[in-house]
Amino acid sequence: MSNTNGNGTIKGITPRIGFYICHCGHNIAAMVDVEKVQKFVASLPGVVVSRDYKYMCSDPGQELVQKDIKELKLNRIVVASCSPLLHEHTFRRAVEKAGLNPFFFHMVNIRENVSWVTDNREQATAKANALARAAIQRVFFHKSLETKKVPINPDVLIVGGGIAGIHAALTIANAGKHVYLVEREPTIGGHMAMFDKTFPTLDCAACILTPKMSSVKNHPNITLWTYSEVEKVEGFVGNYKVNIKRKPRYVIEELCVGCMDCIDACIYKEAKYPDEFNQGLSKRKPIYIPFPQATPQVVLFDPETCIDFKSHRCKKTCIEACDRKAIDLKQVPEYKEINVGTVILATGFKTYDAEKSPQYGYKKFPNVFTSLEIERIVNASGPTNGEVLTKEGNIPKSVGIIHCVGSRDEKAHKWCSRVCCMYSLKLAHLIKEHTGAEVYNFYIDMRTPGKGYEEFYDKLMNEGVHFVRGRVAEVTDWALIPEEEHKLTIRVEDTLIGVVRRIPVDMVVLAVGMEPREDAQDIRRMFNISCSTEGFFLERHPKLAPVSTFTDGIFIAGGCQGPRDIPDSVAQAGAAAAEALSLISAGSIELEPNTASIIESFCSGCKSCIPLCPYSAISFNEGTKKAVINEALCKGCGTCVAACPSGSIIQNLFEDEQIFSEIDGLLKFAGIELEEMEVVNA
Amino acid sequence: MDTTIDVKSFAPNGKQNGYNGKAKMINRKIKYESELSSDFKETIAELAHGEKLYGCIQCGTCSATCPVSHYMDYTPRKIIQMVREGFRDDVLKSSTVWLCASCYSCTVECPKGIKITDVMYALKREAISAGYFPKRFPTPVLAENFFAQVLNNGRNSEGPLLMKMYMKTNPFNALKNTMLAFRLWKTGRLTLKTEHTKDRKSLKKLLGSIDKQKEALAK
Amino acid sequence: MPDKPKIGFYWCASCGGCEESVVDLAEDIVMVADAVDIVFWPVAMDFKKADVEAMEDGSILATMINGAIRTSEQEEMARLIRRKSKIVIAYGSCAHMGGIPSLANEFTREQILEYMYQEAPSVVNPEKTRPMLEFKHNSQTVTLPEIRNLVRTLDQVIDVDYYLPGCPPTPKLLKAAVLTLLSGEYPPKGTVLSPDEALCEECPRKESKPTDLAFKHFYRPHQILFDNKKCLLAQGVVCMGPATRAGCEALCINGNMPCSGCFGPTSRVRDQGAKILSSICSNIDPKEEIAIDAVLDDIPDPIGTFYRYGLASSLLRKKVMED
Amino acid sequence: MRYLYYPGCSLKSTGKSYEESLLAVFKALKMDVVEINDWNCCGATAYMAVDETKAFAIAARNLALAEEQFNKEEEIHVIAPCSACYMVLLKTKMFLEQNLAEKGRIKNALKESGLNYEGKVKIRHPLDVLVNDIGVKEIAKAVTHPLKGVKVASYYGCQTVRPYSTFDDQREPHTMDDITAAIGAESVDWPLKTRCCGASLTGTIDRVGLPLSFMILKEASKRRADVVSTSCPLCQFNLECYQDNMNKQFRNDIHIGVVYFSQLMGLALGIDPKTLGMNRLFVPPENVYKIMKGGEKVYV
Amino acid sequence: MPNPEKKEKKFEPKIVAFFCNWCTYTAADLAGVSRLKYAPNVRVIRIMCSGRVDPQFILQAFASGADGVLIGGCHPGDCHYSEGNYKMLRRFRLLQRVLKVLGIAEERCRLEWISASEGDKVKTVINDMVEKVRNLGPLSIPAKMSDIDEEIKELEKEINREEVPQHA
Repeated sequence: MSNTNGNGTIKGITPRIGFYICHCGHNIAAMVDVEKVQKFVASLPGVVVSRDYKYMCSDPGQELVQKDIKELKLNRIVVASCSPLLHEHTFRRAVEKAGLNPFFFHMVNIRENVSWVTDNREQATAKANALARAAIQRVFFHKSLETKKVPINPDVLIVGGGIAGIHAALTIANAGKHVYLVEREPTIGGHMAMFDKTFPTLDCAACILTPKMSSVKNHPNITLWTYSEVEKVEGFVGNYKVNIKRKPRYVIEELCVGCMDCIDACIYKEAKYPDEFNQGLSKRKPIYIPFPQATPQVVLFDPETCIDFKSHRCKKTCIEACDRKAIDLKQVPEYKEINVGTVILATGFKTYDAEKSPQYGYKKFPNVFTSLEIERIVNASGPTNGEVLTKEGNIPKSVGIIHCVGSRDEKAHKWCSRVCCMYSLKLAHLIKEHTGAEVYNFYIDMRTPGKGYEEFYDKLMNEGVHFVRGRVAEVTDWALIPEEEHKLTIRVEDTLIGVVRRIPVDMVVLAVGMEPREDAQDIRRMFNISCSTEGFFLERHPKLAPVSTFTDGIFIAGGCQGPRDIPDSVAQAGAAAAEALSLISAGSIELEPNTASIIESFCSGCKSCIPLCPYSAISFNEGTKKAVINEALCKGCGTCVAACPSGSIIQNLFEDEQIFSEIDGLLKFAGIELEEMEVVNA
Repeated sequence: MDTTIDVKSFAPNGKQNGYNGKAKMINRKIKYESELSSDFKETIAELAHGEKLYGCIQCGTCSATCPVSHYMDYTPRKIIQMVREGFRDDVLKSSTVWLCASCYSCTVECPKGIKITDVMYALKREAISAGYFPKRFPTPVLAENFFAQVLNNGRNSEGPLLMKMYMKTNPFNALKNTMLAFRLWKTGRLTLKTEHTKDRKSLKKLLGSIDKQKEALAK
Repeated sequence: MPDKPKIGFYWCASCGGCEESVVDLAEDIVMVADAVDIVFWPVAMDFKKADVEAMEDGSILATMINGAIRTSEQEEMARLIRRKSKIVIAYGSCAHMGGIPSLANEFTREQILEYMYQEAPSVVNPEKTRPMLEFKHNSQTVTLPEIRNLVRTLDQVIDVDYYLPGCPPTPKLLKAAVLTLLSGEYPPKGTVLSPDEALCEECPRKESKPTDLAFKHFYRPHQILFDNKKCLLAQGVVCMGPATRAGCEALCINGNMPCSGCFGPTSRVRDQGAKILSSICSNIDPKEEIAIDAVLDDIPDPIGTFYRYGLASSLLRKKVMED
Repeated sequence: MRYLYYPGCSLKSTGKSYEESLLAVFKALKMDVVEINDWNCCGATAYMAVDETKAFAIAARNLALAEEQFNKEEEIHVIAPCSACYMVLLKTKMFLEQNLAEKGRIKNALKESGLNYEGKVKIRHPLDVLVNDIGVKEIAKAVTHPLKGVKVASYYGCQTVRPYSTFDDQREPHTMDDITAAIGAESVDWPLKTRCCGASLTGTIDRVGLPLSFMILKEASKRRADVVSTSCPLCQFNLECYQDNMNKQFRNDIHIGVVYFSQLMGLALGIDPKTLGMNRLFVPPENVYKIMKGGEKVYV
Repeated sequence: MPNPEKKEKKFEPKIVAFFCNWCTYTAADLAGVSRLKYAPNVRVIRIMCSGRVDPQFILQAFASGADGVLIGGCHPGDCHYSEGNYKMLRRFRLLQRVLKVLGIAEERCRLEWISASEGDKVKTVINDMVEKVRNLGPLSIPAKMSDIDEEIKELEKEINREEVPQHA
């Protein structure tokens, strides 16, 4: 039962194969003997022409193929170059332009799979030979296929209302498309809303962010749902069905005008509970508004702390105080179902939990703060009205800022969080400005790559801030000499001098790094995308598709993709918006024709395949008593094909015979290769 | 060959120049690549079972956490850099290697997971085999005596061990500690008796086999 | 009757059931006997090898060989018949796919002989005597055929033109085959003379098969009482029907037993066992390895279950002896 | 569960009272503990510096002996009370698991001397066994003379909790403090729990070693500790026996009892101080005795 | 057919891998981009989902001369097509039992979950598998089959030789 017959014809068609191997400059040619592969393939049955070329993906490279198709009447094309994930489309388009069905093309990956991962030229060449042979055998069985187009629903869902989500929402809304912006917290604004000033220009964060927040609220094309979470996502590019849960605020959003009379009227005269927005450094009441510029300006109840939710015995003075009757303590979660064509995930990041690095004494010593806490402390609307004070209420005379807390550390996170150097410089400036204290920056490497960033560093050095190059080993209350008594002592090697120093300070600021949110994995599962090793969302290509994901129609922007600062987040949000808009304005997207289909005359109607389809694309035709695949629903995984017990389902591009011949091609050759290797080694 | 210059001729106390140690304050602080040992880092990485030392970011956490780094001529961080760059002789002659108390705090704190204590052990072994350790420096002497004692007896006897060490390095110190020894003896915490395991033969075989295997490996 | 086409029957490693099935043609056998001249049929008539050797090459129109090939004698005869016949038909599962005899490919020849002549509980053989290939007695040499290392399908030894599947093939299929031969309109070489779709197509219980099987248990026929109307897979019984060629008209199922796959796979499938395995396993309910394994424990002999008739023609053909 | 006990050289000489008190406590807690037959020196710190393979071989001999002593089915837990022994045995075990070539070499050598090592042994520190196997609840139940009012500075030293051990936090260990609480005493919060005492240097380069010990004792006194509790014979010897030298060198007057945690446990379990080897101490923990007798503490 | 003696000296296992497009194939690309070096013995066939792996492919690979087969899919719960990897896992569990009975060591057929970010796992899995299969030695089913098939070729020769004198 052989699959290819000796004379190299299949069902009456004589294949005329063209094989092209790419040098990719030195990327492939340095490790794979390109000429040898080219000659080897030339000797295989069915191969009419075999060529090597410096850059196959270049215009002249593509023209080479097109010329051969026309002149040599080629009907099958194999290109051995990089990963098909990178250039398969390029070559298919080239083949199509030459008048051949693009699916008579097959690509061999000899860069990512061979030259870059092998350190022996003979072995790499042998492997490339085997892969090329397999492709030649496989391409015999390729068929002419048509691509399918699906329409794109123009509505966009944006998850996350930080600066990235806000910017993406406004960009798309301004382009005239409808946006659903879903935010988990009661207000949009994200981390940026907590910051005091922004580096390096020292603009007030609120001054530049608040106008954008209110634009979002007022934009006719934006449906803003705060205090809401995505529960379920179904469908595929162009047509996602999303279920959203709107958590109860116990205040009717449409009626509340944010007058805060209810807050004043609360039976708690004093605020009692830690205020999340101020990092727990101040208190709020059970009914509250996160911060004065919160958007929307709607109060909400915290049922955990409100007496009425616990005992039902409150006098409910808040309800009486509301003229507009906006308070509804019986509110229940509301569920929305929306249809969108594309999604932008801008779910943001989380700061490193400094308690995981106990050597710095966070939570152990009251005067050790995280950078986010200091942002609130230096902020005029923060818990101390902008006064920088120690827990004892004194103005600190010396402050140490420790960089890289949780970053560049195998025990915490290996990566550099990119923003800490710059924000530490900013905080150093602000603390010095507010207190006149001696400020020490303890850094491993100062990383200021950005427009105006190095100049900002320069400015700080001139302001007299201390820079000690060394990673702090410990913050301790262990005093060795009198001047260290009642202070926190920082032990560090000043590596530029080569001496261990003990520096007593009144306040320590931990420049905590950025990490993925705890539920990043849940979100990525819901949207069917991947995370990279460290847990941030994985982009389709680090350079060429930085805001796309492996799932069509899902884009990512901001801190959820990796540590980045405000300008980069905004730029990325713009890019994601542009990607979404480009899909919308194309109106439709072409899908790979790798769908499965059932050959009706062969199907026995055993129904084995029907429950296997995750998209319910297979149904049973009661008339013919056979199974039928709805190709519009099929996503092309091939599970049903592998499971069909009578071999009656075929998957385009991955037919059984194609794969069998690929296997044979890989292996039959292996024997020859061993002999060849022996010759080489002898 | 005429074009090569003997770098030693540039030494401040070399005969070619006139300083002759008169200007002791002035120390030569230049290294030529030819003075460095390019395979030193591989040797140490292998001996210390880890190539992670190549990834040192020179943050100085090891030095800052080390309880004795302020006595060292080079801090542990510097030692790592010197190892990486092939400053073989300087490293092996340094006091750092012998001051390391093996408390492992650097190993625990290193953000790059470098097993610095093991690097120090590797350097100790390398220094001993290169004959670089200071003759009257007690630590290597202690180590060698300890080694000999365990080889012969299987166990260590603290009394005789310390006696021997003091005699070899600094007999004066032994006198200083006589009082301490006496009190220990009085409270039953020290004897001059030599401890040993019963089956010393099997121990000899064990160690002999290691020697044999090493010889075979060397061949 | 010089005009009548010549037909032969031969048996190799088989149980004899195939021969029996010829007789099952009942009154039709008369029709066959009228239409053809049976020139060679050791089970029914007295023929010697020399008689066949004496025939002219290609003088027989068609010979139906049943049984797998496991001895040198069977090989020799198969080759001889091949030379003498224009058409060779592999008749029945054993010739077609190795059949039950090919389950011997799970063992080595040595293991089999050792068991047969030494270890089997009914054997008393302290001298460990084994049959000898050659034995001299009274200056005469007596020989025995050699048992081969491997049980083979017929087409692994000689060129086969058509296959008549089944254990045994049904009279209906045999009759159709004979009629085809007589008609002179031959199907393409290599054709299996049975419909090329799975048995479910003609199964009387097809209607009762649910869409979602989600196996939590498997049962062997002796473990439960079957509902005689309901799809057997739906009752947790491994039925090979979905991966087996139709043509038998669901004989076993009509007898309230699951299909065991004697008709072999459809033409699109290379390995029947692998295919039914894939289909059944994909539909197992649990997702955790341990739970999956617990369900699979209900299939104690996967080879005997999925490769009952086809081990010799499966992709691996036999147990691999690693050095 | 049965335990094997590996004393190491120190517990037979300078650390005699560690052995005495530990075995007394084990007995009081009804633990089944047997000493390893014919054990040898663990190889320790200094040995590692001379010949690593031999150091590992000699340590592995003890592990092989342990396996020989207990049958194959049993879990083999070896209690190594000395920090250095504990760390070296643990390191050897881990090293042999990771470095297969070296493992082969050492297995060969063991075979030649008639032993075999499978890798089944678990190395345990007494603190680990007491807190995680016996449990603080059981210990508290057995207490007859709670050390109420005694302030204890738990001093773990370096090699007990790092770098290979996993039974406690490497930076902020707590097992000894858990035991302190279980016997009714109070832990002093101090930052020097795991700071090196300089034991390996005090004997050789006392100029470097002594200050390390001194700083530890100074901070313990400053934080009003009545006694320093240790889990390592070298630490105990170093911190206790050199107190005179320290006072002379640093012109100070420190007198603070440095005892084994097992001695404090023993006192709380009502064991006679002599059985616990308290008579061997140079600096008796006066404040502990005073509080136990219901007297007032005196700070020097 | 290479000389079997020679082959043993430098046995380089031949391993066929089926990598799912979304996770493991992407991870292999990442390994390439990160220039992680690994054994060249594994040849990858790209499929859309591990659920596409038909047990026939695995058997065919062995029958055609593979010494090992590696299947790479998304981690459980992470399948791009939601559950294809579970389907493969179930088949794999039973196929392993079949292979075992048919004398193919467990280490020769391996199913691994490798997500798109785990480039280093591609490297470690491949190196580990190559090492394990190398230790097992060649499986070489085609060679073994042709050795066994020699026995029937012998007879053929014999018949051709004997026929003339016997019946002449």
